[in-house]
Amino acid sequence: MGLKDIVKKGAFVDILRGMSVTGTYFVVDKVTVEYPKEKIQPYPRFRGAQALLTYPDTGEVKCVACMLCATVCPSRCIHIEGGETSEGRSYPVTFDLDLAHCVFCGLCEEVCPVAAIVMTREYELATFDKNDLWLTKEWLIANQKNVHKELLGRGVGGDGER
Amino acid sequence: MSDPIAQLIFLIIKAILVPVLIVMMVAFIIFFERKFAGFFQGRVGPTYLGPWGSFQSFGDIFKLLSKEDLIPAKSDKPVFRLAPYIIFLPAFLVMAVLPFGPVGGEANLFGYRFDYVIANFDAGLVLFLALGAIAVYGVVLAGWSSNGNFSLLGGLRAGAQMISYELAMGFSVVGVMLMANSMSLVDIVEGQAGNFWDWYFIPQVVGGLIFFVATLAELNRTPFDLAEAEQELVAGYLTEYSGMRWGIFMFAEYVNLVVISGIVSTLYFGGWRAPLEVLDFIPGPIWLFIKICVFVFIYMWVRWTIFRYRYNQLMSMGWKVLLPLSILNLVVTAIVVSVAG
Amino acid sequence: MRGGVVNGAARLEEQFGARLLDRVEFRGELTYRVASDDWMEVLRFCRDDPELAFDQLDCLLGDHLPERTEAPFDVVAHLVSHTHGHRLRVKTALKEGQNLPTITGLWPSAGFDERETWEMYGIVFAGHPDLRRLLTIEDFEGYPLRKEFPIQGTVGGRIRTDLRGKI
Amino acid sequence: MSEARPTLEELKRRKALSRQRVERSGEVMTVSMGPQHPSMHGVYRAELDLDGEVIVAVRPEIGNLHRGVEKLCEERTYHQIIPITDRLDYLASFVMNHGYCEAVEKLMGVEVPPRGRYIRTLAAELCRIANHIMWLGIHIMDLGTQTFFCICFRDREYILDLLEMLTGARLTHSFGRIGGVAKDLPDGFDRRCRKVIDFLPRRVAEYERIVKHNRIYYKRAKGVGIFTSEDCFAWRVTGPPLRSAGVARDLRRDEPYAAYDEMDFEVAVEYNADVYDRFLVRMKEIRESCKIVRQCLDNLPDGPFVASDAVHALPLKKNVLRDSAAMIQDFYQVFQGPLAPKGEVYRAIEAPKGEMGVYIRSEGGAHPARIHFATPSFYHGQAVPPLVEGEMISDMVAIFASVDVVLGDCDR
Repeated sequence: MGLKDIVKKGAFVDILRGMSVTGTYFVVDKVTVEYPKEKIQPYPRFRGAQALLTYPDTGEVKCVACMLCATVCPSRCIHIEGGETSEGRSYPVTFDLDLAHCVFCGLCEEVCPVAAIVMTREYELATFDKNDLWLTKEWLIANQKNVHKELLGRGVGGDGER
Repeated sequence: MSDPIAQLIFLIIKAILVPVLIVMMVAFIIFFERKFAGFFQGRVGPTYLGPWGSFQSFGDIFKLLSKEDLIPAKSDKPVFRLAPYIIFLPAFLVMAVLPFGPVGGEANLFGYRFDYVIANFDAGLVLFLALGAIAVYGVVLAGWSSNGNFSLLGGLRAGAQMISYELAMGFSVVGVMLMANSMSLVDIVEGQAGNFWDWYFIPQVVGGLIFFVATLAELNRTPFDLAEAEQELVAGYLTEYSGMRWGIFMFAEYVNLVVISGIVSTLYFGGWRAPLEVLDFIPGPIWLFIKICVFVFIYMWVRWTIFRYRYNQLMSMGWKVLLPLSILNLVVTAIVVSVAG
Repeated sequence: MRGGVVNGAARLEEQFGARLLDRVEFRGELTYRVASDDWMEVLRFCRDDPELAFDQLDCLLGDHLPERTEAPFDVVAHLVSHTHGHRLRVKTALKEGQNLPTITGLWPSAGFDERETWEMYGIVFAGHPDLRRLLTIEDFEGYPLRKEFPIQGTVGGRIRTDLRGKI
Repeated sequence: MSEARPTLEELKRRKALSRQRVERSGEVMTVSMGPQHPSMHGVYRAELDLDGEVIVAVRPEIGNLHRGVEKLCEERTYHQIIPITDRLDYLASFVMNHGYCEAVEKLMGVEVPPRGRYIRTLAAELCRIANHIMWLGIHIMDLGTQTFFCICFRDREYILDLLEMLTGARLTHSFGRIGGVAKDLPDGFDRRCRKVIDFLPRRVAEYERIVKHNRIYYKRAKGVGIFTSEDCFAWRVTGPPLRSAGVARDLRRDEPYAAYDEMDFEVAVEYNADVYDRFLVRMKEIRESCKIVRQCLDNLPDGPFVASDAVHALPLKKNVLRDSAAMIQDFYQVFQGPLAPKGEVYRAIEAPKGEMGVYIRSEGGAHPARIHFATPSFYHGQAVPPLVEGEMISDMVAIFASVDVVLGDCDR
């Protein structure tokens, strides 16, 4: 322990150096985002609650009830009952998504051949009642308003590059 | 009105005014501690209650009042209830000897002499040390009576820590007594009259540093907050306390903080004296208030930066480093004072 | 020094010869199958022989092959050597209820592995210092990783698919 | 001031020295540092027999976070297992995807295109940096002050932003795919990533300014929790604790995978095998990871980022919407799943906490017949008794943090 160390130790140099760091944080501007007042915009690839896209003109759902998303879902939370319209086009009569089991992995969006189901930027999903987590087809269609902005510009619900 | 009755009235006024003032200060210091803790860590701290969150401490108090006050079945109930008050009272009593303005001067209020100290006790410093020792009982009894593993460990640790650091504190304070050759705080402040280079901090640098470190241990603040080390002992001696009873412990800790910063500024930084002669027109209590705030800020700054010592390191530092140093400082001061006359 | 096929394999074969029942090379990995009573001896040799020097047991796990009726259970050990940087897999087949000597003597890291294998498959490791349930609750009955154990589990907690949407 | 490298006997002597520092009163008190303990990372329970302040015996108890991952995986196709592997070591979930995908690709013999390997290396190193910064915040908070917790979490925020931009999620990335990665680098990622990577070494310098020469950290960490290389081999303690014991064992260099063989980085090695050196090793690793990420960005090859092998990999969404061959592959992959040959494979990678090995045995179907994750925290949790016995209770907190056990990893 040379003399230099004794002097440094005596003068609390290392402790003062640590305090200088917290001192600078004291004056530097703060990083807190006060959540309910200020919100952060998620990135375009953020995987929030799902949404069912509809054709803008006819308002029909793009989904053709091919059951791909229901089979690929690792936690089996998509339940679809298919049906046929008058002119023979198949569509989902009911499309239920059990958000209580969903792990937000995005596989359903990735495998959908017609880009009907898309992960939106909706992350405020807290509810008091577990039944609200049982998303019905209407809720999913209404959730289109939260679809990522960057996505809308590319016509058919995103071309997979997203 | 003859002199003794006036003094009695003044005494009653002071005895009510000073504690109320200290309690108000403590309420805001609790808020400032949370706010400054946030600033030190680069975040904002409480902001919802009141402007910039300033009513946060009142929110805390109401929350604690509404919380259920559990008393563990197997605990030693009378002692369990008594412990918080044993810590709470000594902190308040020390205020009696703390001078916050000129004492024994000419008649300056309604024609009677108004002393700016509640009790001009000529052994004030010894009273401070004695009351510090009583606080140890509160902590040890709290830990012992909660009858739990963690609280027992916390209580014993706190007891051993406070006792070993009181020694170092006692010796370092004697240096100041020698400089002012009196044990009364009023005379110590008199001895430091003049500008800031007359203060005792300059000659007593080693003694002052030791005293500051020892008060950190006395207050159970961060480098030595082993008693309620939440990382290891869940909450040390405070584990079983809840509701307002826990609140009294916290309140006592902060009253202690204010009072000890008052003592530090009185002993080493010239109490209510202004740093420069020319600034004397600002009244005494204001200076003392400013110095207390500066020291409270330094205590908080230390708390949010430095880690915690391990138990045996703490003890070895107390006995093997601080004690010999303070005795050495005492001997040197004694020689200098006796030679310089 | 890639983790490839062990160059000391010849050393192992020359030492044990016929007692190595099976040698498989797949995707650059070497697997030996030994009888359950040679298990301790082979592993001790792998660890102590300077040329093999397998000083770390990467993992030890159990397996259940119901279609192999005569010895439905497997215990697999993966060894790795820090000095030579090569890897080896040693397997052994066990009948129902047959136990295996513990190798916590050779590598203490096998303690948790053996407890987990016992808990999941029911393979008892003789001489294990503390053979209790590790990952499941103390009073869990049955061996969950066996193929016939239902995925929903036997003790309550059945996923009530009938109640979905109507809670 | 790196004094001569201590030999094994020297380390053992120091370890024995630190054991009888305090006299024993002999009468033991049992304390449970239980699942709800503030400094037991997650739900790890250790029953301690205390003799005063000194720990006499430790009985660890894990399994509170056991989700039966291996049983779940046997029910799912190789694509559906990827979101499950996220939840193993949730502080570096892409590294878990990456380890699993490497094992599956070795089993199926799938070749990952260069761009895919580079993006995997980049994302894995970002996860490593985030994990080490998080470790530092928790480790210093255990020693006493919360300030560090906030500072480290704020710096980790920059990395989580990058990962959210790249993979779509902050913690559970699900970004690995068989044959490569899920998506290409988004535009603007390159510039942001470089800014963060240039900014981080300055942050590490600041951490070291506070911690490295701090006398209290010296006392709390030097010579505490010594675990020699022999003990590490016996108890399968790998990663930073092993490298702090003088063994330069790093699977990224010894058994290179992804694009690590094209990266030049040194393996951080220290020789005193104590808590202090584990801190030094991890800080060096953050700097090395920043270097690797920068190299990945500099010479990122272009081309496909995922294998276009129809039998094993999911098709690109872009093609599925346009040509029917990809759509058929899409239906085939989802309903049938990728077919693996009959055989068994074991692949070990260098996770931030240690070596994670994935064993897969397949009977030729789309489901693994048996899958086993040999995760580092499982063995580090088991090695706590030899590490901590004889030390003091406040050291247990420091040592337990230095070995970096996370319960998702440990209980599977």
